[in-house]
Amino acid sequence: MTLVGAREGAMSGIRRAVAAAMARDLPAFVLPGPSVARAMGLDLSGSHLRLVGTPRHANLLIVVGPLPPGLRDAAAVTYAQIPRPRAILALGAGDIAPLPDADVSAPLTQAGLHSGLADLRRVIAAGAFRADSGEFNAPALEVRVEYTCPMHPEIVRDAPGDCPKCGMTLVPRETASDGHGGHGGHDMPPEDRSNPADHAHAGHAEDAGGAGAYTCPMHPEVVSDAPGKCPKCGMFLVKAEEGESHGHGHGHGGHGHEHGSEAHGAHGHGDHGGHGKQQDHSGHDGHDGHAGHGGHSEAAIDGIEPHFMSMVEMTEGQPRSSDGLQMDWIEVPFGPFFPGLPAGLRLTLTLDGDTVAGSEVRSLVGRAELVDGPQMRVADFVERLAAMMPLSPVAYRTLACAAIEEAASVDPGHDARRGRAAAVERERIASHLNWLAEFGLQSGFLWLAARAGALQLAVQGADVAGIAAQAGAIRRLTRRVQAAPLMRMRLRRIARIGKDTPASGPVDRARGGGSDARTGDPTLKDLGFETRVRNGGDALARLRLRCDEIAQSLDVIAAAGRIAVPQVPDVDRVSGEGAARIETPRGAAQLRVKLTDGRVVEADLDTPSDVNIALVETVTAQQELGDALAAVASLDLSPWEVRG
Amino acid sequence: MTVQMIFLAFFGGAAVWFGVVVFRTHSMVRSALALLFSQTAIGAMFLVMQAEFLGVLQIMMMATEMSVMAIFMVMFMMDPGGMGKMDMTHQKRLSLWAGGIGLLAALLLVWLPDWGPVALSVPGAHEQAADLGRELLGRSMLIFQSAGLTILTAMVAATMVAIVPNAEQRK
Amino acid sequence: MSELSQYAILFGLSVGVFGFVLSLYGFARAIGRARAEPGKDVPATAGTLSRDPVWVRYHARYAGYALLFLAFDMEMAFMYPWAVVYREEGLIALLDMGVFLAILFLGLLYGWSQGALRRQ
Amino acid sequence: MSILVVLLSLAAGAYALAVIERWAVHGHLSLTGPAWAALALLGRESLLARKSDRLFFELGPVLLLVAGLMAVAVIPLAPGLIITDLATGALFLNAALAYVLVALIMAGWGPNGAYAMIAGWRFLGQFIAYAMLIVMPITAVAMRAESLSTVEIVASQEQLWNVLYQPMGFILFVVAAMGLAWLPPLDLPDATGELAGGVEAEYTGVRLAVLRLARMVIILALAGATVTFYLGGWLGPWLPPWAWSAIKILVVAAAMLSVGRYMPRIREARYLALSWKLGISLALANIFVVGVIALVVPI
Repeated sequence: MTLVGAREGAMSGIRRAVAAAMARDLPAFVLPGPSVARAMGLDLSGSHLRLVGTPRHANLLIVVGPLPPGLRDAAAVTYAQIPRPRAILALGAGDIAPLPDADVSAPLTQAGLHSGLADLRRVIAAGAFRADSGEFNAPALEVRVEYTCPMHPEIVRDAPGDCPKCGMTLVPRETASDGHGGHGGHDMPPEDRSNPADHAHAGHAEDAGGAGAYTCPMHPEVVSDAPGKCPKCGMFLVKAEEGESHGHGHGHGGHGHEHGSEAHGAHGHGDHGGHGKQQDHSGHDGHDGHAGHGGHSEAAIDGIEPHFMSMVEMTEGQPRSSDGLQMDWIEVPFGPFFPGLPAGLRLTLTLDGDTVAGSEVRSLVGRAELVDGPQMRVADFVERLAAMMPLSPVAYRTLACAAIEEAASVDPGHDARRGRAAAVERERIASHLNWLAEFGLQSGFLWLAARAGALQLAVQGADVAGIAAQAGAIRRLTRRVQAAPLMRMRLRRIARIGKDTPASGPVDRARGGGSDARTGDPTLKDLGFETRVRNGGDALARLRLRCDEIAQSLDVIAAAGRIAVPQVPDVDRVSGEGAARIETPRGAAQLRVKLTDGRVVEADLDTPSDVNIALVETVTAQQELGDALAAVASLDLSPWEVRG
Repeated sequence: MTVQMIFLAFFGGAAVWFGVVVFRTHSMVRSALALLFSQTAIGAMFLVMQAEFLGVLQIMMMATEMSVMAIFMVMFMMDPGGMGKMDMTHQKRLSLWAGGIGLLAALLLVWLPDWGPVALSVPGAHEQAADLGRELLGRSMLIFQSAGLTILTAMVAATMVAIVPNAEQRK
Repeated sequence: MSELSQYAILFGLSVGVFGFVLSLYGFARAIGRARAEPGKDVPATAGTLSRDPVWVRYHARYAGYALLFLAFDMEMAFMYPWAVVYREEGLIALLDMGVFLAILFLGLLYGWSQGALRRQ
Repeated sequence: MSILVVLLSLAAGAYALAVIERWAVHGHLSLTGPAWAALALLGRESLLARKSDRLFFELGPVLLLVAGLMAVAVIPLAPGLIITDLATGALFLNAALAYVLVALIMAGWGPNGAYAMIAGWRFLGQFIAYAMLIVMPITAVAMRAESLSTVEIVASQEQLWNVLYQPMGFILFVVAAMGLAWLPPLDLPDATGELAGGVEAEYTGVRLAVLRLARMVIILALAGATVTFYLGGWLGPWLPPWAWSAIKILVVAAAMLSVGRYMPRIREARYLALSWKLGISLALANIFVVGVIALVVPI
């Protein structure tokens, strides 16, 4: 019995003691994330696991539920970054390729978790070391090495050497091998991704004089036929030849004001001023003893185009920050498994220092076509929709049932309606508590993370009596959260959203908007429901609104007196169209279905996260990193709801 | 005394060596921190020479100030990570002259003035700090206060040069 | 205990820490060496491989504070010896340092008014 | 001899803190947990990011440990029970802890990873926020004691602890100390939800073990400094002096470790602004008030 990800070495002596220690101390990283695990009813806090926020500090990967196809590469990357010995515990996951086989598999239940962990501890204690551990590799990890000049990013070679422009040593850079999405944000069409041979030409293609490609000074992989802005950093694209010819002109004319006596350097450039073959460059650089120095001053140095060595000119055209300084921007991926952000959401931030200069957000678990195949049985359709939305299955189940009933003109009856409304409200409580727990994790408010997580698990499957038993604790929690020290300071004025921006659900209601699919619903009106609204439009208002809604939902459930998750309606070979709209925890979702002969042939879904995900760019722009992440979290996006 | 001399030489050598590293490395952060440790070594030299207050102050202040310098270097220097292996030195002729003259001046300062007899007994560390305090409040009060004014001038100048005023920022 | 021997102890402790850490590393090495595998040595970024180097010119937004900090740090050189003789010198010390700190505080207020105390 | 005793109590204290931290962060109280965790950490691979500045990466944790130990060296646990009773002890404590900043910058810059680098520079910002609030309250303490020696400072509190004599300084110092030890809610450089581990993100195995140990030592040093400067050090009735020191230090450390559990992390911009606009004004006021009291009241 050994681990697949065992460490190399025979199991003996001290290693045995170390393995025993590892079996007792299990820092775990959860895929897709702790919030998804909780939504699936799994309590990870009570099993003497230590949940950690980075794979580096983990040695156990817990895969909860089936691994969506979009997350497989990311899972492989995560696993590859865990130091050995590393173990995988798969809970109801099925096939997890490209990850290696799970060391222990167990069903997705609390009992499964406990027995799985017990098994795993035994496996680790017995087999954390192995004489011949295999190597882990996956397509997402493959790389291609290319060499580029730190000053002239447009120079890209597939072999080491010196830069033809300034003679600096080219530095190696790794890129994801072609045809794979493993590299953060580089999802440009394949034809735009020049191969190394193309790159070798890039700087010199202008010899032809005409259709010079435009490229970004910072992101040489961005190549465009037309002028414009770089999609990554927003800088103006420069004509590939422009930098070079400009540099030569400068070198010819204004050069040597400091080292005039050594004019041969400038002269050498002048010789091939207008065109420039690669050989000329390298030949020239060969006799330049000073190649590569300077660079920190504006002083021109022989043999190097002063243009490129000047800080002022180097940064010309680069975007400026609010204080007018120009710095380098880096692109940093946050997610899909970032602690505190919704699991499955890949946020790529372009950072100017610690300030967000640009953002790109993408869901890796976006929903596929609702109707799988030409037609679907009604029961399958309902189950599929519910399974597609692991963060709010009951709401979408209710939505599917309501739309089908509408299409089939079936009336579920008064009691069923009340029960359903209460079921959706129960899920709202659980979902908002889950959000609070995530927010607690993100902001380091660990008491909140633990308490809200525990209450969510207690509520989400509970009946009316069970919820009534927890109501006091939940209300206390919501009061305490809002009164916590530093809370106002943390969230006030973060992620402000104006009245005109489209937004859905709590995000809209927290800025004084009134959109709520529950307004006017007679069943809910009976139960004493009133739309809750908060003003402010910032993250704090959203927190308060969610707390208000939790309290309101508790009242509604108490008034309803029963909770009934809808059963698949019994439709008998009817045809028709129907639409339904309900307020899911994240906002209004609308579903239109078309039935033919009692089978679903067409379905169309609008979800709140489709609307709210567009807000990410607005709320993160020019924010400090921590504020930007809090802002994204405050939107409570469900990547599963986003159209894939 | 000999042990003291050995340690003095050791820390002196370390200070010089770190000073050399400042220019031999490619990375701006390494360069800044090398300067930091060079200054720390000088602080240690003060300690070896039993100037405790001065030594500890040097060790403390240089750690913080050089770290602040590191961030400014990272902000304003190209390729701060030194990935391109750029040379730190430039304007070599001028620098050599300046360095040579500086060295000469330092040596003259060491050899020429009459430093008086060697102090064989050093006041205790507490006495040193207290004496310094008395000096500040007595004979050197004017120097002390003008130091305050100098710092004020530096603050005002730095703010004026480096900070975009509130009003302009809002535009 | 003479002062020099105290410094020697501190120096010895520092060297001792290096020895302690090296022995820990030796113990860890005895258990095994890290194995090179694809993707493992890339800095972790939450499930996405980000291979680009990040050593770029970093925009520190606290630059204004940093400038004022340098001035305040300088001032501490005077505060400590002053504090030690404060009670001995009495009122004159209070007034003297009062003036000094007032001057500094003026600088702080100036920086504040000009916007040095904000994110740049 | 006393050096050995102090080092052993330091080891015991660090272990106790590790137990408390696990309880505060992960919610389970286990007396043996940290021991197993430490052994397991030693057995895990210690990875090195490629394209890293290896020197910085290796040196960061060690320098952190050196800084922590140097700070501990001037904390008196009982009369005579101190590693080195420097005449400039309070200043030396400051100097040693300044290298925490250097170590974190090294650890952040070293691995060439985005999260770690941002975290390292963030800590420099945090340092700029807390630095003056460590230094200025200590000055006020030294004014009363007429000495920078930590032993003298404790002795000066014989009649009245500084926490009552200068409560404002106490509050400022404790908050600043938490910033120095990057404890929540001031844990900007290793914020899990913002930087996924930050400066610690690239450390694994034995290097992480050293880093964590160093952090524990620093927290102990700061708790010790708080006790020495404000809570009367070893002074107290009935119990022997070392017991008072141990109890006070552990209680202060436990409080510093667990208070962050109950509030969200502060925003960097607010932290800087509060420290400079409110904190420094209060610290200067504290010095002035202590100055007046020290001239009027002879204790």
